[in-house]
Amino acid sequence: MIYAEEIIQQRVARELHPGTLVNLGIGLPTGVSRFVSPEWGILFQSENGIVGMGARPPEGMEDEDLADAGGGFVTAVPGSATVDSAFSFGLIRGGHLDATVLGGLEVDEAGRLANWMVPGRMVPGMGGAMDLVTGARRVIVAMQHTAKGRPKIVPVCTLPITSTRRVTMIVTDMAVIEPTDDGLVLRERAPGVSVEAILGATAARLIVPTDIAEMQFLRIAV
Amino acid sequence: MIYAEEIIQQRVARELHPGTLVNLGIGLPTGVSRFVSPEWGILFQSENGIVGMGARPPEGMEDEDLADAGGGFVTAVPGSATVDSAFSFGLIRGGHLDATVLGGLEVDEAGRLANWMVPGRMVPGMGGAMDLVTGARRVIVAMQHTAKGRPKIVPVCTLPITSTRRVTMIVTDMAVIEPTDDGLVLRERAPGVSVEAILGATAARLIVPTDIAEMQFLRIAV
Amino acid sequence: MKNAITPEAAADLIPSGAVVMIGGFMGVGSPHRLIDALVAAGRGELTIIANDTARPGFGIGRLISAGLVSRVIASHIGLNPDTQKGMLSGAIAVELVPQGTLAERIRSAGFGLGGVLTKTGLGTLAADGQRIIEIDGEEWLYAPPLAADFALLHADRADYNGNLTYQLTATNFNPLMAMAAKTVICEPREILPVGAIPPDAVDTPGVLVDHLIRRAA
Amino acid sequence: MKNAITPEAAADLIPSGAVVMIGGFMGVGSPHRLIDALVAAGRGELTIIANDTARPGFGIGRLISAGLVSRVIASHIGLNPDTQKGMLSGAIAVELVPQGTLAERIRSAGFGLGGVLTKTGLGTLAADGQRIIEIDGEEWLYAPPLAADFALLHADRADYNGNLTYQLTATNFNPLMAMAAKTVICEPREILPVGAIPPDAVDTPGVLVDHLIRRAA
Repeated sequence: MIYAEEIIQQRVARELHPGTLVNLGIGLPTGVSRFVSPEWGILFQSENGIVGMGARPPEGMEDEDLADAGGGFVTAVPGSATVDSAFSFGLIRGGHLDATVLGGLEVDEAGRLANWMVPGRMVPGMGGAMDLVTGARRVIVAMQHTAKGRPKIVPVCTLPITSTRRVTMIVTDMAVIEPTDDGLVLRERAPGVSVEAILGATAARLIVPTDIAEMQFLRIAV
Repeated sequence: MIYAEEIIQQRVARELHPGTLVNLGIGLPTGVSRFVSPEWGILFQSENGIVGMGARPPEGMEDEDLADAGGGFVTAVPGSATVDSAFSFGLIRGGHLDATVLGGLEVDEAGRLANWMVPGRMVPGMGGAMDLVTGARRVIVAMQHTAKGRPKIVPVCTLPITSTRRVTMIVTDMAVIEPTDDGLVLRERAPGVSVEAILGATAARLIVPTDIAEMQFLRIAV
Repeated sequence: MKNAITPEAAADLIPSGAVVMIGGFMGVGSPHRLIDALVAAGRGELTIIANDTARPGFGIGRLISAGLVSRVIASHIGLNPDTQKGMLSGAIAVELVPQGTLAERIRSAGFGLGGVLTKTGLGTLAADGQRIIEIDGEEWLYAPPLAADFALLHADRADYNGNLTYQLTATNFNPLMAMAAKTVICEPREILPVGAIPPDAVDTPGVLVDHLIRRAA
Repeated sequence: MKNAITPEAAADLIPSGAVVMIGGFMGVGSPHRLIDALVAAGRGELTIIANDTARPGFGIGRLISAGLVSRVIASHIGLNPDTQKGMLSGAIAVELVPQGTLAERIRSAGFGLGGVLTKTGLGTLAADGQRIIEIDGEEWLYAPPLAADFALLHADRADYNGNLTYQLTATNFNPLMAMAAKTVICEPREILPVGAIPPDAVDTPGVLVDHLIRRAA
């Protein structure tokens, strides 16, 4: 499982553009930052109000006024900036955020993401997710390919969607998939994973080009 | 003329409430601050972005980053705050400004102010005037009763109005007039000015109660 | 100049049934002493407008756990099972609003604007029963201004004019709520003499603040 | 990290016919060296979005006096007779917008919102030809977002990340315009090493800024 998460995180890291602003969702997406070199000059936004969020501080150096969107302690990198909630979402909605990386419960053939509620069971609220999916220049979904063996990439979302917008890319522990006008296109397979295995774990129709490259990773020390 | 202005300014000063935020328009209204005691704890807003504007600085102590809405140098009182233009008008439009004191070209029987343009001749733009008249809790018009002998208080504004809103009070060198549901009510006359003189200098219909008090002034050293 | 009052005196100002905005994000930047006083005062049937309801027994979660809240307008309640339970059982009416829309709705009320036009939530459950306004052939979701009777804020520093400064991510909704409530009560970490906070450092001008809470004894 | 360029190099980026926002209020908080370089470059047919056009020969007034401006969107032109003459003669198309509405229109574009709903200007000439939207029986004047190709800003301090701070009333429209233009060019008084401006002091995060102007030699 940890290996699966690392595959996803490492592959997503490659998608981030040097010198841009990126928002990583709580959970699996947060770990993407482990595979991002400081040299790339990427600034991480946390929607609760910081541009330039850093790693968790060493024990004893936490500050009660500096947390991420999950309420966990973080640090601020040199050259960071703090903003209020309206400004933070101005950055998101106004297209100033190059990419958001979010977890997903389902993605469907139209590239629509569902990640904020399971009716009658789990109603956490959308938090910043709807703004992020609507406003970021690129939306990257980072999730396990299946949940308890059930495909999460489905013909049509059965859960309430987060936005009608088509996400930019889906990165799972099995594959990289790109939603297009024609539907979901399989772009890459994880190391050692066959196209057949991907098709078997996907409920949605996948367009499969002739050559499916294996995911490549950057060599970043963790 | 200077005496006339002082009458207006002194009388307007009495209308300001201690501990509130007040915006004074450029020109005659600016001079109201001369008759306001620091002890009242009134903060002056200048819509270009300061809450707590102070007097003109002594020669040689001007700062090119600190000016009023006319571009003239000012100071900042202790406990002042600077804000951007959106915030400044949030204060105005959001009802956080207790009073605005503005000059006028005309006021009519509906209590509507015209003070931002003379078509074909003077088109300065409304600047902040429309927001101020629309948003301030109280709008006080401070102006000469006539212009070159022509009444400025008229049945219906001939010039483009600044807002459909009824202003709170009109203070001139001759009178204090209050717009009401029934029309313009004469409330006070300037020292030595008769009700007949006021009626003669006013084109609008004035409601004249039996007792018209003379304007009272506070004794503030200038 | 503003007198600094105790949290208890501030809680006494707030009646049962009040609509109360509370600053903070998962308790970071929330006025914890004020919340404690409000719990102690036992005012009920409160409507709480806030980003979230923190965790059970922490921050706004203390009001939820005490059963004093009948309605919540927030963007996220996922880390407070008590709020979720209250929502599913019907004990608490919960209106979930996308976080950026919530921020703009509060700002809109405080800035005297007529509401928010956003793409966020179009075509989702968040648009259910909401008005869609078409402008030049494009659809926008309309969200109305959101005001309150009281705003309970945290700040880092204040002066006795009521000027406030916030620190790092403890800023969040505090400056927006300072504009949007009839009565604004702030609990700063410290209160400085007037003039000690330079004008450019002030985040919320003191004219917006009605009451400051005294420092802890 | 951003390289600091000369005003001349910045002016070279701006073609004739561009839509250009310029910060400042009667020249206070305007990027004067950038304006001078733009005048020297002689780019014409510019649309200028700004609070005002300052005075003849000063700030934005220099662009007007040089005949380089064909369109102005501003709240006030009263202290620049050249702009007024241009407007009355038809040489310059002038759109006058109430100052608070102008600020919100720019913010609206930069914040990804669909426009502004305001009471300001209702029933006046400012509402001529504008859309009125009724909400719960109340009328609001709709004003569309206002974006630009370029924003030319002044700041007090910058760091090499592009983080900006403004000082006193030189703030005005600068932080709003920093959000609302495709290319943002800022002329700070000084440029500090990254890390020298604390996060709470930053008014405009550097991610919004494309180019910094080098300090004067």
